[in-house]
Amino acid sequence: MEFAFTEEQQMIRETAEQFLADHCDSAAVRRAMATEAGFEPELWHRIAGEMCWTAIHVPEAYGGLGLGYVEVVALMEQMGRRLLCAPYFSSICLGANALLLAAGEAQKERWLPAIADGSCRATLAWCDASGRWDATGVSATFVRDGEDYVLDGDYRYVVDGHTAGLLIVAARTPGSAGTAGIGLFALPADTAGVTRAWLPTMDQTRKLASLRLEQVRVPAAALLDAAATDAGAALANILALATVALAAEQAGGAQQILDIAVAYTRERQQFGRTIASFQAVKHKAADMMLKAEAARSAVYYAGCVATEALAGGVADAELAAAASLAKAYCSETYFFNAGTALQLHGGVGFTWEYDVHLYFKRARASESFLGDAAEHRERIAAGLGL
Amino acid sequence: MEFAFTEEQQMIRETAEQFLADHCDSAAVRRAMATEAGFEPELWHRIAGEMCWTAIHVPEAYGGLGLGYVEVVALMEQMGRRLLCAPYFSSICLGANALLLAAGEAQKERWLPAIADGSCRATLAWCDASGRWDATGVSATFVRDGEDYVLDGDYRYVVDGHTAGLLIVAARTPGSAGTAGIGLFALPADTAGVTRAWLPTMDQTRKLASLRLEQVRVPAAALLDAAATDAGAALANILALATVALAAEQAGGAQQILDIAVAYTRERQQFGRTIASFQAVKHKAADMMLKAEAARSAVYYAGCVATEALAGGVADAELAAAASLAKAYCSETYFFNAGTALQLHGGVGFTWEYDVHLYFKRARASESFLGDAAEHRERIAAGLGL
Amino acid sequence: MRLSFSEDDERFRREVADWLRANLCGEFEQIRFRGGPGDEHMFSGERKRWEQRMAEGGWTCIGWPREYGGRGASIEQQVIFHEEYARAGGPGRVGHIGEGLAGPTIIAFGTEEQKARLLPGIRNGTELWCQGYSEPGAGSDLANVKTRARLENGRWLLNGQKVWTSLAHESQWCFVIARTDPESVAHAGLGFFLVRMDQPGVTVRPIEQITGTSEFNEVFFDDAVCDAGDMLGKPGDGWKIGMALLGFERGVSTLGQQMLFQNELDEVIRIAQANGRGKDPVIRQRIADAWIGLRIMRYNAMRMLSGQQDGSLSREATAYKLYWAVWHRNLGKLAMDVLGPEAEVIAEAPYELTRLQSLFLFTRSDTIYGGTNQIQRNIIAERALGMPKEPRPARA
Amino acid sequence: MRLSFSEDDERFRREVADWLRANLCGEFEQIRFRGGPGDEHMFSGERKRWEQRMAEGGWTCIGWPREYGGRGASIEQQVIFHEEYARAGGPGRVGHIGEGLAGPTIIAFGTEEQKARLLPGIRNGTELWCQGYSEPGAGSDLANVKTRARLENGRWLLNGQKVWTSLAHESQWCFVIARTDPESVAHAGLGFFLVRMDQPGVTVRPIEQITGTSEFNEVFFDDAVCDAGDMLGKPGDGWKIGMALLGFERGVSTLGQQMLFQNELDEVIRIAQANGRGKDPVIRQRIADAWIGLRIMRYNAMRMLSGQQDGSLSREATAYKLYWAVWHRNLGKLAMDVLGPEAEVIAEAPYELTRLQSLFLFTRSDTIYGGTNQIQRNIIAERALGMPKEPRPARA
Repeated sequence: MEFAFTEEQQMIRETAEQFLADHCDSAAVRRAMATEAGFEPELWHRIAGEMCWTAIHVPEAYGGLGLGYVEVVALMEQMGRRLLCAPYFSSICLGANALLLAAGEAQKERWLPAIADGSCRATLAWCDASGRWDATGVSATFVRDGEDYVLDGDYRYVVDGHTAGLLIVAARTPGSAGTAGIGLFALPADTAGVTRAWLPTMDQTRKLASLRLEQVRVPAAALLDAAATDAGAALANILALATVALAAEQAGGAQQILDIAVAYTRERQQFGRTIASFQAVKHKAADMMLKAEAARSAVYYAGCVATEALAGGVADAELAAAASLAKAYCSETYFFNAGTALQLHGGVGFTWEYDVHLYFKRARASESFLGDAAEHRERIAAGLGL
Repeated sequence: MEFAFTEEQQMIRETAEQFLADHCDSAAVRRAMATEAGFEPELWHRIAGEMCWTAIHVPEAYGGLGLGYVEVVALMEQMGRRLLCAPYFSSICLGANALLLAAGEAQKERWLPAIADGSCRATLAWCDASGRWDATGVSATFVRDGEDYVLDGDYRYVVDGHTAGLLIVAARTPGSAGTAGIGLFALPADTAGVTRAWLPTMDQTRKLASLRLEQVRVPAAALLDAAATDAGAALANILALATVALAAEQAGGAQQILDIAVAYTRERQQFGRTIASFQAVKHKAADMMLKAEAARSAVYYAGCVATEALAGGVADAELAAAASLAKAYCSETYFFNAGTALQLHGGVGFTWEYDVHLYFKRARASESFLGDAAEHRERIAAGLGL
Repeated sequence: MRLSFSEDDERFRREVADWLRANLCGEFEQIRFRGGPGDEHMFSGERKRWEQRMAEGGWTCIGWPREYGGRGASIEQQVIFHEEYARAGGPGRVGHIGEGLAGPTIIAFGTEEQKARLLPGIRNGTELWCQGYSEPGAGSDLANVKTRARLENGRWLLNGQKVWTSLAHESQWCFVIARTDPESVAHAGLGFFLVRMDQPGVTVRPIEQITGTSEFNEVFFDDAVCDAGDMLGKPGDGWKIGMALLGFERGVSTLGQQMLFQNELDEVIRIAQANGRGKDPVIRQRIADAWIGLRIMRYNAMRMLSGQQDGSLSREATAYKLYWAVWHRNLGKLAMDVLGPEAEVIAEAPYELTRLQSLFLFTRSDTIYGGTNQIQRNIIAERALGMPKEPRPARA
Repeated sequence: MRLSFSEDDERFRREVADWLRANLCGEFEQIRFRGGPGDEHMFSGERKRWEQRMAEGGWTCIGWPREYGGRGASIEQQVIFHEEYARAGGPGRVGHIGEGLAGPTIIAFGTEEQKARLLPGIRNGTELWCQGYSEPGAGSDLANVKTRARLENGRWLLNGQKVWTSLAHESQWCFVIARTDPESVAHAGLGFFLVRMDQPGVTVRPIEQITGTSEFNEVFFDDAVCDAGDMLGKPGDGWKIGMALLGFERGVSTLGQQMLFQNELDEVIRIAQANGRGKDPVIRQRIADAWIGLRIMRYNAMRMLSGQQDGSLSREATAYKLYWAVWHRNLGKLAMDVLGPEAEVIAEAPYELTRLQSLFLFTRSDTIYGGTNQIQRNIIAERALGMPKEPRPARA
């Protein structure tokens, strides 16, 4: 039992903390979030080329660093603290994971090196306007036509879907339902028949898009073949890994907004004293800290399970439970902390000028994305045999 | 619109407040609750004979005072404040109401005067060990046999079932289900084939019992004939009226335990000051007051609706919604307030000597009795067409 | 105790409803249900014309005494008016600060000359008012007034800054609490000034809010002029008058506000029915809870109003602000959760929010302005429960 | 970062489990799963014998250094021991105050003579300890010590009262914080005394609790004698030693405690499956929430222990008490709600509660003893977040 970061992990974490403090301040976030693409290419190049974050858990055989998911979790936590606007989550925590879990050897060799060096930005599209985050949300279809597959359907809430270069899409055989008959396809975003549109959102720091596939013809090699046309379980695992990363980001945000709120209350004077000396304020902050620390424990645990899962060492159910645990707890924690921080800021928390609202909106968006706390609790209840 | 007590109602309320303060102090409650019967006959005689509370909403034609249910609510609120141990709820809010809503003229004339003068104590038995509080909890059966009915079955959680003189029991025709095929019967508790046993409970201030009916033969006149064998709707209305009364009792308890807690915190010194001056304590008390006041609004409203319902003036659905609204809110409020009061008392709240635990246990018992908050919210959701 | 209204009152209700049906249409159709919180900056021209239409019909200031142009309406009638107004989708009133705050304060504390001069503009919907209460950095500490007023040549000159002033651009008048005695602190030495907005000494700067819109403003006073006759009361009366004014805020409009809440809740329920989330047991619990909370809010308010006939602030009234603010904030969150992932998608780029998104974000201010939840809890504990104030800190 | 234990540790785990399987049976079968919170007064004779059986097997005080009879077990091993102990249904330890509090404190602050004289009795399960910390009326204000100690003829005479002392009847020793300097206030002037319970100057009176049982006691000292050699440290060291002792409370036993929690949660889940409430969506949410909360508690504790190798109290550790106390209290409530109406029915008249009823009632004390939730939040805010203490009140 060694439930603390190793020295190397600690170094990665601290380097990330410093880099983001330097390059991802409020001004940078506000610049990026105001654009349709939602990120600044220069920063992306540094993240990928200089920091190698895009390579972190990609195996060395595919040009990656071959580290574990705990390291991804450590990075996502820091990114969450700074509201990093960059396609890291989409390309690495959705795209790379999809390839790692569902692609065949040739497909991995083809795509992963470019993802690991940041030159290719991938994402995953699966659910339609129903907003069901699991396989039941897949309504796009694929049919075999000679050497090709033909894809049709709509996707919504696709992270960075309008800017990614590589789309990994889930589709199902016509007439199939639930987790059966699912296939995952990797196709360049400029494939004929693909239209995509930015979906402007309340939280401006993560960009969503809608995709439409109309008679999109792809070669047979586009079907991720490790899971082939029975990719329902693989899709669940991919989403579980993404969920763990998202929870880590939430935990980071929950911590940062606590720090921001505490700093503000220590500075702010009212009724002749710093408001941080009021018990009502202190107790709110204490509750925030309790939750932030617990959120961190949850995501580190989930990161450990995810690392083992990527190495093939744990059952799907354990990964799913760890992801749901982390997401349920971190979703409520981040929203609670951001909402409380807004309250502790009083009137200024309600202005565009202060950063609180950026965290508040991100907390809300992240809460429902990939399933809210109630949904994940229900999954856990089912797993407990209830 | 005159949403305040009339002068007469105010007088009833104040008289009750004073009477209970005089005759229902902690020592009296502790004496009564330690007995199997759970009440002291002398006090019951005064309540019925002197105060005429048992007659309050019984029509004058049956020896009552002919007042409204708002008056019952006002009394129940005061009884809840003092944890009155007496079969008032069972005899009046279950028994009398059952007769008022389901009995024929002859049956009312036979039973109500004795209930109104307190010489007869009634109760209602309907649900079995499933603890389902509505008609679906009725599993006892009745069959017609010549001029008689024969009843069989088990009842649980029957308030004062081991001490009441008149049992009103719900049973169903064999094979029926849900709200169909329900009949209500009034039978003296000493009818052959009836066995009853005290069910000792964690909350000692309200006594429950189990009943067993084995081949209990009653004359046809025992069937409450206004609703006859289609008494499902009447049963729902009877239970709604009881629920309103229970909610009023909860609101009273929630108020009283707040008062007790505030008094304690004003007295208690810690860290060199009265703990009532700590913001953490004040804010808890403020939340308790907000809830207690809202609970009161809820039960006064429900009392008005119930008064109209007894006069035939509102739809069943409105009465049901008012009852569910009041019960859902008051259940959570009472438990919150009692739990918070216990916390504010610190160590002494955990002793048998202080009264807090009596409220705390009563709050818990009342919370689940007749359906907890979640159950009543679900009923409301269904009523909203969700 | 009775829930229903008298026959006379019901007649009055029909009169209000009929008038609204006949008038809130045509050019005013577009402003139905608009201009509420989060939407206050919209349609200000149309809403000003609407204010005058209301005045023509005799529907402004109905609770004022007849001698000042009101109807002397009973509390029941005022409640009914606000209910019907909200039910009909009457737009957010640009005149509400004049009608509900400035007017009653002038009636209570003004001279006959001030009443004669200032009340008709409010009554007729021709002069709008805004309020200069909060100051930057003061927050809930209302007595922390730094704006100063000095008397020069028979006129008051005001210097300082107010914040969170809505409708500042639209208003002809602002009432301002300012410090007349520069040596004074806290509640003492304040004056209550009625200041014309259209003058060089007054600058209005919109505050960009969390919604990207700017209902609220900062107002700067740089030697802003206030004629001696436009002070209410005497120097030193400011706190007393200001507190009385806040008292006018509570009251009859609450049931109208609740009708707006009901509209919002109904919309959430409709969405839940339409998108299937209404079958989710957890969402059902929350919707039912919201419904219960709003019904209770109604009876809270009715008790408050029934008990208020004698003018005192009852025990239950102290909790009212906290109650509705928390309820409304929860509704905003519920609206988002009922929408599910679609909650994120805005109406239009770059940042035009949907109505429910505005609700969600705007309701976060409900628990802050007009005294934060924390302040409200202090008030409840101290005033209603008689718990001691926090001990004054020892001087360091 | 890694969740699993080393192979050596797993070997140790098997050793513990094997020993428990071989010994926690026969006469001890009846005390399995007994003697926990709410049940501490039960089977005290059997549990004392069990303590000695443990000692014979070398399973008491395993975290103590070998020189004092311990095993010098690593943190991992201690965690494993507590986990296996709980998993096997090991009864509530009557020796835990000696092993976990008094012993480590004597090791840290005692003279060699004291160690040699006092530690073996703890190690061998022959001498039990209880604690004299809280005083009536002091509550969470631990420094508010009124018990006095005066030196007379080379012996300390203690006078005063302690409260919330569990196992006082069973114990041979009590450690007591008392005021040696009658002029002193708060933290100064206190001494730390080791007092024999079996003497005329000590009276134990059980406190009847909310459960009708009496795990806790009041202890009265009337010229209770404490030999000069039974003081730990010097007069004036009492606060320092007492605080250090409280520090020993946190730590390795937490994972064992969690295993007990897991047993309780499992029981709740079994009931929910059996009585059908497990199909209720709201109950499902709450059970899942409890499950999540307990899993996180485990990783909280593991982080805390992993970070504690250097002995410092980490940031996350300050929140641990609040976290588990609230979790456990919620579990008690959940247990009742899963039982539904049947939750009310007790085991036997007049007032013998079921195990889950005891849990429900007893967990209300979790958020009170050892520092209320309110005190815990102060500690978190001040120590972990660096927020200022409340200003001292000005003297009236």
